Amino acid sequence: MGVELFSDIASKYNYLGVVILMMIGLYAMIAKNNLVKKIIGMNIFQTAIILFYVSTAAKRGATIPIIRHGHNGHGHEVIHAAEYINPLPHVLMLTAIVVSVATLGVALALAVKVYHQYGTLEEDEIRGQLRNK
Amino acid sequence: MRIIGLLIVIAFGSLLRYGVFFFPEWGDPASPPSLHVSPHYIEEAIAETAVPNLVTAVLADYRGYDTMFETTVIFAAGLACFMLLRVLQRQVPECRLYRHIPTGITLRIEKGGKLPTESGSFERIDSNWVPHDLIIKSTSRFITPFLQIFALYVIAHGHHSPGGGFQGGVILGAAVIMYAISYDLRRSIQRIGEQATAVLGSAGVLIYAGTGALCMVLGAAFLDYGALAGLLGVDPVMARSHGMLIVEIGVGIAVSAVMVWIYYNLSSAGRHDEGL
Amino acid sequence: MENLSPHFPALIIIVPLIAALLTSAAGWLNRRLCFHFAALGLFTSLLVSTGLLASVLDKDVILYRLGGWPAPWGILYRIDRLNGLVLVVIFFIAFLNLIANKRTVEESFPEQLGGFYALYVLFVTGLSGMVATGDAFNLYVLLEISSLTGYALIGIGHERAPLAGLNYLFMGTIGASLYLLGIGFLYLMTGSLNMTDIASLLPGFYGSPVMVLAFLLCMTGLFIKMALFPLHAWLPNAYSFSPSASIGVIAPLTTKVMIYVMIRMTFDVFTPDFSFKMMHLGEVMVWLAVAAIIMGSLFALAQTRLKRMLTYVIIAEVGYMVGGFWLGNRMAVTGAVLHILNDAVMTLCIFLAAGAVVYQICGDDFEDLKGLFRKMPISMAAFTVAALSLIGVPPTCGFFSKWYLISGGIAAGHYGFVVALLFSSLVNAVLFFRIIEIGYFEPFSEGEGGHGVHHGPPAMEIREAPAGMLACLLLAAVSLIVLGIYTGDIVTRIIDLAIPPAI
Amino acid sequence: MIWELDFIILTLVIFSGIAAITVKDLLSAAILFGAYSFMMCLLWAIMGAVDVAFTEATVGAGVSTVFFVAAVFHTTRDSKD
Repeated sequence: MGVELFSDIASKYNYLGVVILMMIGLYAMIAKNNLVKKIIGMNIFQTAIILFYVSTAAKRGATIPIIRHGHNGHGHEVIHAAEYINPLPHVLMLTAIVVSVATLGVALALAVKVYHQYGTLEEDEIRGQLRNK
Repeated sequence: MRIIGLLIVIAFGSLLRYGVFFFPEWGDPASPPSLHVSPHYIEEAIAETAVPNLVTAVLADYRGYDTMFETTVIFAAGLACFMLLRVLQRQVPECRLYRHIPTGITLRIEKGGKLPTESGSFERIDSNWVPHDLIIKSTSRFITPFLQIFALYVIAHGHHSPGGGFQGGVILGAAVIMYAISYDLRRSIQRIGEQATAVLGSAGVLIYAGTGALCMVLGAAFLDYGALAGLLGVDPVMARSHGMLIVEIGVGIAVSAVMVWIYYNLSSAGRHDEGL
Repeated sequence: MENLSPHFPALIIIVPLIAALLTSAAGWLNRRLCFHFAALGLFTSLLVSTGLLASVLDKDVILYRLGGWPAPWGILYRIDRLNGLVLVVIFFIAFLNLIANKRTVEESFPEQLGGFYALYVLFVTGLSGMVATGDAFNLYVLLEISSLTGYALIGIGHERAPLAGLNYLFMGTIGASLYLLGIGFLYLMTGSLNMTDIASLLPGFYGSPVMVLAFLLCMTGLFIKMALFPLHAWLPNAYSFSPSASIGVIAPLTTKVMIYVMIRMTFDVFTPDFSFKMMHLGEVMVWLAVAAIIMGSLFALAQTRLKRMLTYVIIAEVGYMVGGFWLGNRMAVTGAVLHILNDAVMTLCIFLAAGAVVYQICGDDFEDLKGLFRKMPISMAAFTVAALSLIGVPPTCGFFSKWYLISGGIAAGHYGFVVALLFSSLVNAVLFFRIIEIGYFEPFSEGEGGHGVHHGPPAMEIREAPAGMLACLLLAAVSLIVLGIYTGDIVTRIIDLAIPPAI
Repeated sequence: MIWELDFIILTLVIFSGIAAITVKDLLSAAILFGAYSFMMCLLWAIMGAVDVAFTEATVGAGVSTVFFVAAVFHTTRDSKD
């Protein structure tokens, strides 16, 4: 059992890293009080998912997804799928990175606006101000 | 909150940890993602699109529709920051500060006052102005052209090497942002105005969507670049490659413009004054 | 028109997208064009989606290959009867609200017209794309478009709006990320992203815990986005502080489209067999929905401001649809689908009426509503129709979907759900009659004037909302009754055929 | 793919992530987040996702950090947690 568990961890440690990063990000989003910290946590959460997708693309014994000898028109050699890493998750994650930076921009804009309104970035202080009104 | 958060996180983490037991081994060439859809891309992309960088081929052609919306997301973020932060009610400030560049003397002009005649040698500054560092200024002046050329290279060479419209666009935008940081925001806005960034942002996405619509007008499906073959005077496979280049340029324009736009609004909290 | 018709599935998304881009550019060049571009884009899409619905009624399913690539490699659009109908509703609501709020937008954002309209149209683009797409990842991208623009549309409001927008952004991002993770799990097991393709590959993995996790992650993500009861915390503040023009489109559409996406995921990706028979989730979900209905109604009772009360009504309505759907019998699912349609139009009507009231009297405390029937008779008449529909009084459409839901609940033997529905109808009756009473029977807040208008100058003269707003409001109110009258046709010709026979 | 290298960098990623959310000064948090993004970019480069790594280097480590610094400049550096 112990050996099995160890080999399981050894062969999937990357996915475990994903889980840990997600927990860090989610914890920051739920438990942190500062809005900028929450935004950082949100980004960590998103990058963890990107890491997960990139991990699904990995293929032992394969190289980066750019075809060799591809520069002069159509390659004449037969291309084997096993030689190249799966490009599809990379494409998806390019999109996800873009989405995450877009979300970051909007979140920071909102945070700046909130700060101008309440003079603080701490959620409990803002809540206190709202209660006093 | 902290304890609730910890509990949720631990529950979530252990659920996922449990799922990981049943994942295929990491990097296994026989896992479903490596066997089902992707082999087609790897084996056929170069014959079907003449683009050796598979990521570019899939990004701009097979799943080009996603990429169009990816660009739209960035554009929407630019718009959102503009709508949220920009302060447009221009009330005339109490006083303005002008700095005479050769001597470093600061003039304080009260409301309604006019600048002295030689206004070319004055620059408008804010009350929290600090002198900019000479080393940073000259370094950024030295680097900027190389950065811009590299950005263009990344956009243009995305078919053969890592890169493409998005990465190149961000670098191009970063060059402007660097200029705005090392000098000041006002000067950067004088060169590339807010209006230019906003219009270029929508123009970039419009190039992408317009290319797709052009294919539709020519009778093929939306974004089916093969239809452009007659227009470009090449065979359908090369037309796909060229079509991708066109949309990558659109992406580059949109992304660089919007990055600068977001920076303008974020770094001055929408007031477009001196910035960082 | 003839040679364009095969491109309709793409056009419904492309036209508003291009319109949004032109609107934004026009905001810098000629501000007067903004509204026209936006309205033209949405109106064209409304026409196209109607045409699409007409053709899908004969053809069953229309597929469109974007980029010309076949299914698992390229992105596919898949229009069937159900999402054809939802698309028409989306564009109808978006167009009506745009016209109705022309004046309020011009007054609130005089210098940022282009930006506002562009965000508005992009929001609608994202929603309609989510409904039309047949690709699980494409859905995520479009989800993010509609969410990002939604955060901005909410955050530009006053008072607590930026804070509420930021909270919405945090919750929404967690929801979308969980959905993305769920899709990632599915991808890891099947290697595909196309919905139909995933569905055909999944039967081999029915026992796998990864699949169960994928299902749970996707659903949790969608539940956050649709504000199902324990995950609803972001909704009331976000909706009650945003400008009327944005809330008029966000409130009717966001939650309903997310419910449609949930239906789409369970039917087309996870297949009804797995979702209903193997997950044993139905019971839990229905009880969650019961909790949502009861809590939403109770919270609504406690409110003293009109818009805020309505947000809690929305939360209760989400419970109707989720509960009806997870009851899993034909009657209840029909009711849930029908309620998506009806509730969208009802919410539009009630928020337009509330928007008109807020626009005219600049406040929505119950105190401010006194004597409103005399001041704004037409708006309040429309408000009453919408209220009757939310309560579920016969000629209006709200009655019919509620009828289906209740019969479904009885057929499933789930009396808790039936009781919750009846309880919520009762609460709605109390809520809305209270407002109608305030508006009707307390005509004068100040003592002067005594008993009638003939004593000196009338204390209250008619101050109706602007004509455009009023016309749209009336149109929405009339369509509530029309929808009610044609319920039979909608059910037999569209919804019955759209629900898979396995249920 | 060299798994030893991958493992070391993954550990560094996790530690910089924890540091970014625990440090009190928001400017330091922004810079640590930049470091986190950069490590992540290295990790992806090792896993063969060159395009993703390139994008993360320009976006995550570059522009995002600038956005964070800009936002912190206009709000406050102090945070209680």
